[in-house]
Amino acid sequence: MILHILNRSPLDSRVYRQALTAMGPDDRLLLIEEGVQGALPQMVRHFEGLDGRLFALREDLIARGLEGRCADGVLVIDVEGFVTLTEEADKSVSWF
Amino acid sequence: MILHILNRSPLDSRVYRQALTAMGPDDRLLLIEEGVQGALPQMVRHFEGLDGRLFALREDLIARGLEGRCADGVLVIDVEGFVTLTEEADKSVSWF
Amino acid sequence: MSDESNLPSGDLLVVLRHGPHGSLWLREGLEAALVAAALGQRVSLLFMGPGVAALAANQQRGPLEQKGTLPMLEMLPLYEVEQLLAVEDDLVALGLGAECLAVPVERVGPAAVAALMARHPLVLNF
Amino acid sequence: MSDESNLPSGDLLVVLRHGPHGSLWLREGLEAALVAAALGQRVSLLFMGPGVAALAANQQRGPLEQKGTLPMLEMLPLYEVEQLLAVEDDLVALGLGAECLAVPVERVGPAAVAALMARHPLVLNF
Amino acid sequence: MRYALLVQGGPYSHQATHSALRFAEALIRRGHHLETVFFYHDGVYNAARLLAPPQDEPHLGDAWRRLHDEHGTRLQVCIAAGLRRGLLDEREASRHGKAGGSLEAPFELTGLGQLVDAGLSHDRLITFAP
Amino acid sequence: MRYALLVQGGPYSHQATHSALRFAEALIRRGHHLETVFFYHDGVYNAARLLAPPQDEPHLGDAWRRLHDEHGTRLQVCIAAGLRRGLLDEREASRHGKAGGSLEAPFELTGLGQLVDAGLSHDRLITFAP
Repeated sequence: MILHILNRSPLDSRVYRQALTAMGPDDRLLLIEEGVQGALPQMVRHFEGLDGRLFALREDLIARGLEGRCADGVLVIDVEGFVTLTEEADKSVSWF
Repeated sequence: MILHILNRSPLDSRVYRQALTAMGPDDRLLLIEEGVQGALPQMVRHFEGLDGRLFALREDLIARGLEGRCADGVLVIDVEGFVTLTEEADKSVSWF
Repeated sequence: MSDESNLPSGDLLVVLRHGPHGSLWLREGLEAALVAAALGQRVSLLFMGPGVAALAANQQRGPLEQKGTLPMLEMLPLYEVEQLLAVEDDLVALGLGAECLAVPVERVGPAAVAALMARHPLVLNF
Repeated sequence: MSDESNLPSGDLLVVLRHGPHGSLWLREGLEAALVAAALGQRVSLLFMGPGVAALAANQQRGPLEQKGTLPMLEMLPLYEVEQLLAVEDDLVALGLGAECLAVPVERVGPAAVAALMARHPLVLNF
Repeated sequence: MRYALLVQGGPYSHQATHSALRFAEALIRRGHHLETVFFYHDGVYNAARLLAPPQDEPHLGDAWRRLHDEHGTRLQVCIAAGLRRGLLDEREASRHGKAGGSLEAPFELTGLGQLVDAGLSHDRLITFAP
Repeated sequence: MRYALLVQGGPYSHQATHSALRFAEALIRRGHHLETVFFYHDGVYNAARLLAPPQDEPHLGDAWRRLHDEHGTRLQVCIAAGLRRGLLDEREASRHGKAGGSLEAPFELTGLGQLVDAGLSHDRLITFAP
């Protein structure tokens, strides 16, 4: 299982499509930095089919005033949870 | 008349949509750097409606091996032509 | 939403297209706007794309406790930068209704963007 | 196009997602691949997105006469980097048929990308 | 016409600097004046004293200095953007208790006001960004 | 576990550095070892000797140095990426006929082989990019 990390907003970047192409059926996707915009209800359609495998970093949501506004089904984790995700994955791949 | 300058490929960036939104009916769009990928026949549909106002920089096409492969209707200019476009426009706006 | 005839004109339009914390684009764009205003220029600010996120209420400190850009937004009126505009479609895309905004902003349709570009002799894109 | 069972495995997958001349991403990614190969690692290269443009024939010198990345591609076989793959959809998007390519490359479907990620213990994205 | 360029990309990392220099040469060939180049955002890295590109790459710092020497182009580096990225002249370095600067003449540290001024007083301002 | 970080973004310009430092602190809190941070692409600018951010901003260079001092983390800067961006230690600077360096210990100039080695020999490599 691979942890994919995405730091771009789907509003101005198509890189999220590269990440989705690269994901295997058990892989996980973590949204960080500008990428957390993708966790909002209006944007999450870009990540269809990732139920239970789509994460967003709490600290980056808080800094942007977006905490508590994520779509249902997005798993919000803090930076300790980010470390845990890297422990559980065989490796990580960053998309930027 | 404003000269808009775009240096991103539509393959991985949505910034071209910002540029299109910002263009008035007489404004021109010049594709440079990675942006020249947008001048290819397979990509030019992103720039519909810019007939006679869509330019691509010859030197950047040549460097990438893409000269002679632009879609019909894209006006290919060299860097002197780029200067001329800035002379003719009231101002320029860069999109990146 | 304002129609085009109500749009501001001015000396300088600063376009902010990047959100807070992710990069310096937003901060450095705001610094340019504040300096221009301090020099007596009439400055309009347009938030578009991910940049509309700069307007969100409840922004907090960054990953290493940086203070972010919200304090700069709150200083804008002191510098007489009062023309804050944001692209409606992008606000909607991020779910930013009026109740979610930290500062008052004029919501404009896409057609207003080109009109704003035309009404300012200098446009700086960040 | 190869089916998944023919895909290479190796020590390192270098993913090149940026075109030539526009930035250093492509060059610095290729440098990493060459160094790893020189150290005896088995390296696979995957071109995707705008990065497939790196494969175009007839590339010339850059805006200030820089030599570009094509000479580096041509050096790959000397370092025994022989696994060059590119995403078919992105080649098609840039109109890069086999006759337009500077070096031979294995065209792979989107499903192969995930398989390649899984088959290499280390993946570096550029 | 009187031109100003705004360079926002670091040298080599992105084509912005190459494109700006190529455009600078072309506008001068066409008889215009390149009065000011303003370095902002990562563009300030262009002023680094120790740039040491490989021999087969153009030396971008020297290319800017040549524009200054031959055409009197002012090379203005935003001081705020420079400080936070480690670009200080001798005077700023010693003000921060450090020996030696990382930026030398003809590059000059200056305020953002100069960018606004160039944008409004020159005939054209063209931006090259990463 | 033994972790390596690959930092590809310049300080301040992008959140990459802030994110990497935050992640570094968290992994150490969880009992892991951060053995290596490798700076590549614009990440090499993190090693600039003269970074002088405003007082209310974190000093990112000092934050890296603290990781080295307290946890023995190696701070490796790609020499090729550094040279073309003006980041040289004293020795490289004098080899290029310049006085003084722009990079100091505990940052060390090293080859790309160290990145490959860290990627393959450590348990985890996490990339933070602009």
